[in-house]
Amino acid sequence: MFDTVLIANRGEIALRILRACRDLGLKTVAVHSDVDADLRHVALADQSICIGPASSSASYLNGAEIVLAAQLTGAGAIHPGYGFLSENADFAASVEAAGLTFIGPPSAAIRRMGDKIAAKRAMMEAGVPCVPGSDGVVPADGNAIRDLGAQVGFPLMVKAAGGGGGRGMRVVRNPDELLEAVATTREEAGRAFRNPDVYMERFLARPRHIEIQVLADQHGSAVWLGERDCSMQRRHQKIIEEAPAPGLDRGVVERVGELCAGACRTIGYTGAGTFEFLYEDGAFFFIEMNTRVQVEHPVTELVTGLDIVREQIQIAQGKPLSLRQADVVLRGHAIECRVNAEHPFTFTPAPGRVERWTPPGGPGIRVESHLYSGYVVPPHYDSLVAKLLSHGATRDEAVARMAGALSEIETAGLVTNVPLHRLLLNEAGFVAGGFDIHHLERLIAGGLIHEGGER
Amino acid sequence: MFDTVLIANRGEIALRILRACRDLGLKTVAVHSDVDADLRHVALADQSICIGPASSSASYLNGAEIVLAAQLTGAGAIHPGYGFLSENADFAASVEAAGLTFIGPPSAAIRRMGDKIAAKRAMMEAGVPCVPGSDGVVPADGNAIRDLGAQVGFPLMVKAAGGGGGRGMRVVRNPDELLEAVATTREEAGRAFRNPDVYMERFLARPRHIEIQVLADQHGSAVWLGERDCSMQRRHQKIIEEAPAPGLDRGVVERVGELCAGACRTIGYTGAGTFEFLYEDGAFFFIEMNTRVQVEHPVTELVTGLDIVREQIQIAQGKPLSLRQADVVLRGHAIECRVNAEHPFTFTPAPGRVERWTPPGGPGIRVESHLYSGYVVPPHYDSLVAKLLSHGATRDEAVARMAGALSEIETAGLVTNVPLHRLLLNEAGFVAGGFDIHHLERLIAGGLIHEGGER
Amino acid sequence: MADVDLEFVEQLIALVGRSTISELELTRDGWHVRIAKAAPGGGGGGPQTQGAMSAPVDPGPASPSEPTHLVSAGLVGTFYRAPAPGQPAFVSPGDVVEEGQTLGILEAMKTMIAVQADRAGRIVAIHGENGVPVQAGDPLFTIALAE
Amino acid sequence: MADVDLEFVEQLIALVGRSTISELELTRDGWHVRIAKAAPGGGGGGPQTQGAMSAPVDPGPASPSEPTHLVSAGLVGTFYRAPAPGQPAFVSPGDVVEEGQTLGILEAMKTMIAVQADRAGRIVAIHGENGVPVQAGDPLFTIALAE
Repeated sequence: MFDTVLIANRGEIALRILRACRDLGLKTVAVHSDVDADLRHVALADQSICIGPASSSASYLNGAEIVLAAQLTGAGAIHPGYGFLSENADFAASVEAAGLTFIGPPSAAIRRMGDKIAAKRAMMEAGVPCVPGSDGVVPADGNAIRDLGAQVGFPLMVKAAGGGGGRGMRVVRNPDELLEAVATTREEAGRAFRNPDVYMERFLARPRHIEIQVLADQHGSAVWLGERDCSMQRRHQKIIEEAPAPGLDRGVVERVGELCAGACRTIGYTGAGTFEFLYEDGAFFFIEMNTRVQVEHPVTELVTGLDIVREQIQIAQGKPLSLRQADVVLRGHAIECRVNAEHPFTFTPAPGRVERWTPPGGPGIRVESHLYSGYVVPPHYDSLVAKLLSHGATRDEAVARMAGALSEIETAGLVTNVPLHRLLLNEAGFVAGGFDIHHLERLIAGGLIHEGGER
Repeated sequence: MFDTVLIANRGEIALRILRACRDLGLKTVAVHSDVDADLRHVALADQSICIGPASSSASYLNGAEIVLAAQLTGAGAIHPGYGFLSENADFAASVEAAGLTFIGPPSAAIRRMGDKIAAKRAMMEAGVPCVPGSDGVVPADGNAIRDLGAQVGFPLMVKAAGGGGGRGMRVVRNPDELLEAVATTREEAGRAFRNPDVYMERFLARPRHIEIQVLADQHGSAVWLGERDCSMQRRHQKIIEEAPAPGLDRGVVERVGELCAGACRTIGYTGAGTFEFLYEDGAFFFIEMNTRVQVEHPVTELVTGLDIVREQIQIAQGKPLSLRQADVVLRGHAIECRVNAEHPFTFTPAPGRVERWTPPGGPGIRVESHLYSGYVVPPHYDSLVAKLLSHGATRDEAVARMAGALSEIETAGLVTNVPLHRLLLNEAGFVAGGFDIHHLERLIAGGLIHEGGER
Repeated sequence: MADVDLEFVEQLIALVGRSTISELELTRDGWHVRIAKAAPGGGGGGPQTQGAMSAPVDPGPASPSEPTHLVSAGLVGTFYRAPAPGQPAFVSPGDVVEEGQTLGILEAMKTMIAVQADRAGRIVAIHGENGVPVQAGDPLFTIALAE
Repeated sequence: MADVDLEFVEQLIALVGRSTISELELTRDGWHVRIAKAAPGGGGGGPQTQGAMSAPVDPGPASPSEPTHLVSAGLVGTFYRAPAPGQPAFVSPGDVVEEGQTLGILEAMKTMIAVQADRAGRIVAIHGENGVPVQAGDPLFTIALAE
């Protein structure tokens, strides 16, 4: 069994993984690009190694170099975090081929869930409710496409089999636009994902984004850890997440949760994973599975008291799950605000130096961040610089605590979206809870930002 | 009912009180000495006002000035925090007389519990187990003193009625020393506390310090929130606290807890309070009551999920307790390490500038601190600069998380006792749990610090 | 004066303070700032800070009397002259551009931001190489303004 | 010149004052400002920083040839010459002291720390007033060493 974990990521999630390894008594290796030598987890890791220049493709996406780094440093396992190579089946396979442990599901499961058509078919077989649609690849023939479109109904979405996370999709509002939309999406998908296959799904008008967190071990056990509501989004990017989802029928959530845990067993899934659903009018519709730890995993940790990254590592060590479904007890309510280094109202990226970083603290506040006073946020990577989390006995308490945390956080010198979060925490729709995934964009179109000003 | 709270304290507890007020939608007034204008809570408060020079006696102990500040700023209530005027019955009475709300018990309850002989008598009447002793003031007559000493048994302690918190006490090992010890303690007590009364108590050889947290409202309801083990002490100063206390018979704890809650009702106590006990051979012995919020209150918050400072404020608002005893459910284990600006091994104070403050974060970590990068810790006040708290499902998990937090905390430029905490978190007695109040001093005498070195 | 950002000047001063350079001059949208550091012992001047402010303002083929306008990088990032590898550049020297026309792309934090002409005119110089990192304020294009 | 904001210039001056730079020049819409900092050593000299190092080392009654030793404050705090208010001072000028003898008290963070003679000799000067704040390194006592 491995005693050293190579962290193949950067920023807050790299620090999060380091903390989980440390608590388990495992040693850590930080691999980093040349501009990332001053990252917090690099300073704290037992070993660190530079694997290339700033450009991700030459460093954090360079799988061969990362496997080599693991071999050089004696790391028996690689944790990919999220993004970068975390859902790259070829990388997972190369780690397996090198005789190392990939901390995540088997490469075959990543590959299957990465193909959105195959994933959907697997879910339908497992009885997980899906968005009604083409049930497979859209055919080449124009008439067949038109028939399928009429069957699915308009508006509908044309989606790339290789897409995901909001990329490679197009809304079609009436039959006349269908053929061209299919052709364009195919062409783009071929270029972007090297897979031109597309499928169709009914377009839901005002869905919420609800997802189910699962853990599955190598011994056939799987549990689900409640749901998260991630409906506060802009351009498919989540910005606030919470658990549990307000106003849901707990019986319905439980049935879907059990189906997700069951699906892990039928598809041979192991590790941590998330089943993403659209939710409308009391019904869940599967859209895709994320075969990795997610940015928003801590909200589930706060309400369950579990350490998901630790569980992930222990599953990879071959250990059985430390808990059964009956041990999963939700307590209170948790909220996460993603703090990005970007202009709060124009959304342009804003890398730069944080002269003084004073995170919030106090009861019910958790901070996940690699920032420190004097750290320079480089322009080469994702703009996420901190995750603020609040936990309270009730949603109101969690909201009040988050509003407090946002009022005291200090990121002097760095432009962040904290002012946007401050607006949202006081916005009537957010305070009420249960808004749909278009809520934020409607607010923006309605002048929220203009009113919020730039104080 | 008040809508503005004046915070009559400084440092981490002032920030803690500000956060609780903010979560309740109350406005805050920060009063501060002239060297404390840059304190974190002063920047965050709705109003701030300088009440005098650095010397505590001219600022934070100047009750008249503080009441005046409340009247000037329209604050309807005063929160005294801990230390300073928090257990000063005259101050509480002057707040009451000014028609303001003192966030704490009635001044009469403070006065009664401040007299350790009266407090002990009240506890005995309420059925709370006490250390066997003189059951009242030691008489003037030498023979009577000798008889009393023989009755209590040696070794015994002579303690000042006006003392507390480790001040005004003297161990007497044999009868020959008794008369002189009584005379000396009386003289010192008269000078220090303006009350020469002393009493005797049996001296316990290897007691643990266990305390019970209570909350009592103005409507006759009182609950106890579990216990804390504060046995890691040096010169009566607590340095690590935890909840629950390892290895105790839960039935015994529950009986004592119920007695404490009952005692609140019989003595007319309201607000938050702590009954301090020595614990030896399975038995509890009351030593004193703290009639205020304590430094270590957050460990109880972590295991109960409650906000004690908020409850305190709501009780002062006249609200009934938000919970019954059956709602108090302990979950997991919590530890607090007090980070002091002092040399970790010589214990000399070390005020100064913290060039960079990077608090730890991640799952199960809570930080209570007023530090920020560039803050100058002044030499005039207590050396406590941060409280690190960890929470885990088990004590082992809480210990592992605290050890991790201590390994990553950064206080560049400032000398703190973090290195001592790092040693202690790995020390066999601490890891096992259940050590007595002399444990740390035995470790120091045994060369712990010498071995720990100064790296 | 209102649009000179004091915070920006402060950051620049901090930058100079941290660096080994002795002097920094910056021209941006009609304002100009020069920051000089105390000469300890008076001389030498260490190596330039990497990347920052290194691209000289190339006067290009504008005739001496022609008024010009500088389009600078609005933020730190990677500068691209074409929408994708292998595709033609958005503009080349000599091209006449309209106000609002896209001249290039800045990539920062996985986001593509169009660099647009804020004045109409003729491109007389392109200061940034394709694919190179640029700092906020670095000159990218010089436009000779139409009279 | 009408739009030159005096407050803005004042802020710039403050900015230069706080920074390590020696000079700042700013040009905007036809006006220009240059702010230069006085060279240190070149006269002027502002007020001393408050509190610190203010007690002069009084040579006291030591004879010119006598070797002396300085006892300084080990940390920042409040200096007391007596164990409690109203009590006599630990030592006075002229007193002969032994190594290890308590000369005074420093109070810092609610802790009383004894100031001890680290050499034997005769007190020739006491530099700190009773009850005044002192900085680490401030001189407290001068001891004329026994030959």
